[in-house]
Amino acid sequence: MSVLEINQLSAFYGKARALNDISIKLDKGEIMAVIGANGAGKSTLLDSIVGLTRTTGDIRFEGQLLNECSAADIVNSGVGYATERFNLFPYMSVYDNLMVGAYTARDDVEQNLELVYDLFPRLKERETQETGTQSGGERQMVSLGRALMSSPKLLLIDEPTIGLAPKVCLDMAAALRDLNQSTSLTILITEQNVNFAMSLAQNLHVLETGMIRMSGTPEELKANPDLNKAYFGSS
Amino acid sequence: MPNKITKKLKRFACLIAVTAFTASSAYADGVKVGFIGSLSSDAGLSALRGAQIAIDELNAAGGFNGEPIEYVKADTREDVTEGIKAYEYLAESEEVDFILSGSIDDVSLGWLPRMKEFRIPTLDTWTSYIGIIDMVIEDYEGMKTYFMNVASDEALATLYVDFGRDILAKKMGWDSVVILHEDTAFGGAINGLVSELLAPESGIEVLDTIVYDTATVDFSPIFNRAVDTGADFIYLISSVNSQVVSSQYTKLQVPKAMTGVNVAALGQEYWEDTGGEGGGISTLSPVPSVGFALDPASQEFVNTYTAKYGDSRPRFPHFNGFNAYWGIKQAFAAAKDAGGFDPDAWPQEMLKQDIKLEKDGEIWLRYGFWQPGEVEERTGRTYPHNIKFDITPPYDNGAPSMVVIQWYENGETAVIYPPKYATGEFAVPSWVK
Amino acid sequence: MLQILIQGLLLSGLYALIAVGFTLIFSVGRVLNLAYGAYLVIGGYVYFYFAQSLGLPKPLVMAMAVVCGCLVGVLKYRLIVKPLKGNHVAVEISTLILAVVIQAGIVLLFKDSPKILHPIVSGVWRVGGATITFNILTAAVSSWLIFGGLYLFVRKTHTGRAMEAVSMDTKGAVISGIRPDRINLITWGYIWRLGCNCRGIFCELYPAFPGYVGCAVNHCGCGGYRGWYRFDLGYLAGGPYYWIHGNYFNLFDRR
Amino acid sequence: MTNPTKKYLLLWAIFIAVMLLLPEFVSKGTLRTIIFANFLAIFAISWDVLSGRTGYISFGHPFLIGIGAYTSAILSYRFDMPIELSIPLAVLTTTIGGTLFFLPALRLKGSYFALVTLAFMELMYQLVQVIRPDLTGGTRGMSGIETITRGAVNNYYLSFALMVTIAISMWLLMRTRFGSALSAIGMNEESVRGSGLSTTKLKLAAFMTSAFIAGLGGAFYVHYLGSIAPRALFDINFLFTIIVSALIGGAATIIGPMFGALFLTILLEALRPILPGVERYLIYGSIALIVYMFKPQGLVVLVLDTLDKLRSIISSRS
Repeated sequence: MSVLEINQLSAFYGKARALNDISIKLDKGEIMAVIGANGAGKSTLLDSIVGLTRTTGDIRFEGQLLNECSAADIVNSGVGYATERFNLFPYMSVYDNLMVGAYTARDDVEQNLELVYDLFPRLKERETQETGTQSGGERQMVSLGRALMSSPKLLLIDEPTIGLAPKVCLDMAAALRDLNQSTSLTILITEQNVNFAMSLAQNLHVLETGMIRMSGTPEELKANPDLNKAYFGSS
Repeated sequence: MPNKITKKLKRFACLIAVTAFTASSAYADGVKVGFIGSLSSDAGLSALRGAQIAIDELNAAGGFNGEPIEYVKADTREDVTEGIKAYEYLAESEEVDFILSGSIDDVSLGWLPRMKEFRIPTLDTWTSYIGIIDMVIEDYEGMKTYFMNVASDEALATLYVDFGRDILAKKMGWDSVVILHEDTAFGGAINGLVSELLAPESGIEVLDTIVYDTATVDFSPIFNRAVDTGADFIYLISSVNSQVVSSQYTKLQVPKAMTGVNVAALGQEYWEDTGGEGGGISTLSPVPSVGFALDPASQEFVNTYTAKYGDSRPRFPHFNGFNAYWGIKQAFAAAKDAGGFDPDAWPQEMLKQDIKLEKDGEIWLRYGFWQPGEVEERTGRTYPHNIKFDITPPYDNGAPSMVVIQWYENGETAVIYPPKYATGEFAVPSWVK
Repeated sequence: MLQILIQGLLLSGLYALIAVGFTLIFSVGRVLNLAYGAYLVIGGYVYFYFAQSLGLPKPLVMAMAVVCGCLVGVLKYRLIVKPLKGNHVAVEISTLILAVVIQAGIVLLFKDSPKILHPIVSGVWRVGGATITFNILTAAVSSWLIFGGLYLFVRKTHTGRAMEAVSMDTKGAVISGIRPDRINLITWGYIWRLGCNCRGIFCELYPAFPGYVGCAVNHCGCGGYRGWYRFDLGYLAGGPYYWIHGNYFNLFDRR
Repeated sequence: MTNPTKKYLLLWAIFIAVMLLLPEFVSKGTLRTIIFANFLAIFAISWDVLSGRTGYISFGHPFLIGIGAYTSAILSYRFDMPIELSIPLAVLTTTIGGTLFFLPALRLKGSYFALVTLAFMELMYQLVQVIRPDLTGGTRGMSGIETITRGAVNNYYLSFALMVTIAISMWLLMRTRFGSALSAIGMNEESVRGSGLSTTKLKLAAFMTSAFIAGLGGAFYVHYLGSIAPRALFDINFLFTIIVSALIGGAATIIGPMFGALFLTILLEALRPILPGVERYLIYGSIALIVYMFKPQGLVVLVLDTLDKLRSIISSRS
């Protein structure tokens, strides 16, 4: 059974249509990436999955229809979300941020905390620092950590590499791969950084102006001349 | 010739029409009395009800010129603008003939320009601001429909000086005071009068004057400052939220006696409002006040009042309830002599009204008015259209302007000065050594 | 001077507690609650009516004030704040109207003269030139206790943290599985409780007086300025401010 | 001139004609009520120019009205300055003085702005009593200030002329690009800034316009009342009527505040004979609350919606 199945999803801001007829399927343990330029609708897609936009079409999580559920219910049922702008609580410490993440999974706090600190040892060192004063990379870690604190079965990550130094990008990719392998967590990421996405994901979709243009494995896409033109310059 | 006759005829017809018109507007649909004042304050309600009782009695005796007297009320909510609206409502919507006011100072000042415009006979029972009497002196023609049925605030200072000399200085042996007064026009005016007169007339020196904001809720720093001056007693002047300052005096057990002017303590409800924590103070009070022995006529009024209103506050009329009751009686007596509430004729007759209430063969209270030009000897000034008060012993020429009343710690009250009206003794609270 | 220092020190916690109530609503719901003054006033009248007029035991009345405060707060949230959700101006204006309605209601029931509330603990203590009532001491101690409890609640419980989270970043809170609605509801209920609580402790100082409906808003608002977002000692800055405000005009010679 | 503008001008003309004929048909008492409604409408329009349009809620309008009223009152009462001079001076003082005070506040956003302006009102209340009570009259205020004219009818025409002049000027002003820019700030300040306009300058201009009207209204108001006291102006109830008039009628319109002011004033007066006491304010406040909760966009929108519905019902039938 697929973890996430999206059928003919469209999303709207007022009367404007931000997503058009998207269909995606994620299997358990899979890492999938949605790549696209700014404004292609990547964030809207993830927001729609957790019920933050007005949509038509079906979104099923573990077979259950999510469309009518509130964001809190969706998170509670096992969808973790690390947003593009992190949406951290700037005047709270790293620890408190993580603890807010544990709001729906109060029984697993210790276990999840250990997982997060293992994954990002830096967070343990900076446990008491307020996140408002941290660097972009650290905040990304807190954001991921907070999403993990809710014991998710599906993790949505919006542009994990945005604003990160290349070295940190590599660490991040390693951490995510590690996470995926050790816990067989299903992950859906969005990216502009095609290389990063291809190094991580088993399947990719290319999003343009709210529609899926191409889909396939990294190898298939690399072979596609259109994509090469759009994302790797000439060649 | 025929032309001249028609002219004369026309003139005659006009005259008849005009007379008929005035007559119809003044008498045909009876006389209307308007009440202006706060319908949620004890003092406002006292005046409202006092007037109501007087009107009921007048109506029972046949009304005015055979027509029943109508009574309409307009709430000011102690808000200046609402007061103006209320006055306009009474004057132009209800077209009342006479207005009885239970408003406070700034509200009365707010509608006074309207009174001058409409020229409606108006009797104030609560506002005691001497500035309004000054306006009567300066602009008699414009202000002559105004009467003030309570002693103006200048009169009380004088009585206080006498009290200071006789009781505080002579009996208690005190010779220094610290004045605590709220930052209002009232506070400032009384303070000016009292502090000017105390030292020369009673031999009591004013060591310090502390002015506090009316919104003050924590009086401990102020009381401490007062105690630090080393004065023999505290003289308080408070008209706004006076319950607060006197209850804190009790709670803090301030080790100095406190007397002065405390407006809240003038009514019986003071005890309930302070939850019994307001004893041990004395205050100057207009008459009749709590603890004031009543003459038979006023007692009868009180009996009617308590029978009718005894189960809602104020259960016992404040001083202005009496002022309103007698004031209505006087206003109608004057109207009878003047043939109605004509703005020119009525004031002439109102000035002649003089009700002398006697107790045990002595003049006890008096409802009359100072005439224009009549000089009060002690203060050396005139008080036209103000109630005729008497501030010189033996108080046989008018009502006492004020008395001093004492709230004992057990909640009992008595008049303690002047001696003619005294029913009890001046006392300091138990925690003052 | 000694008096001013001691008094200021003792009362800071209390004033801060009042500021916290106002500020919590502002930071969690992003709404200026202009009826906050009314909460304080209602608490006072509940105390006056039940404890002083009817003579019920004071602890019972305090508990009643808390319970009925919670109820009214929740009602208000359900009937006014929630239907206008998303329109902050509308909520602010309706709290303003509500303040006026409550004020009229109080005057209708109790007339307009101030009611003096009895201290919970009576007696005074003189230190040097200063006078301290036992009641202020009690009030100071209990306000610090409540303040401490509130601090622990916000910092150490999931609900408390959620309140803070909603105030800092609503989307962040939502994607952590928090329902801002519910947190808002809890906060409004809590604030009423806090308001009435403060009022109970506060009875030493403030008489119950309808006029305070308006002015308390001013005080609370300015007092809580410092602590909009975080629950920390910043709130305490509201204390001295508040106290100075209450005494500002007396600190100078007004002659 | 476009057709809709012609239609609106016609509506204005009809409105003015009706109002001018009103004294023939209603009692003096009613006229007195409408005079207050006219002044309230002026204050509500003044509030709306700033707050209704830009979304910056001002709780400090009594402060501005107070400056206008007190300046003119003091100049004419204490210094015997003729009204013709004291009113323009008062308007000038309000515009300049108010701007100086509010300038720092305009940098604040949303509720912070509201809070600071509320503090201004409180400040003014205290200052009037403490500073130079020999001029301001302290807590008791001043009484016997020169009035412009006497009698209900004269004052009705005066207040109406003033109100309608202000209303039409504002109506014209709001139809310019300035007006639409202000409304745009109310919807999304960021995007206005993004489009290259200086929002600070726009807000400042809106504020000065607002202060100008408040000062003008305040000065005429005090010469209508003939008296002034701090409690009459710097009071939460006065603030309440101004804001609620604008909002209950319909913010960001001209007819809205006028209609709201008339509605509130007449409602309160209509309740007087039935409920003379404080119950009146309870009912009045509750009605305002319910109406506002039911239709936060205002009564004018409600009326228009109803008309639209009726029209569609009629057209569907025919």
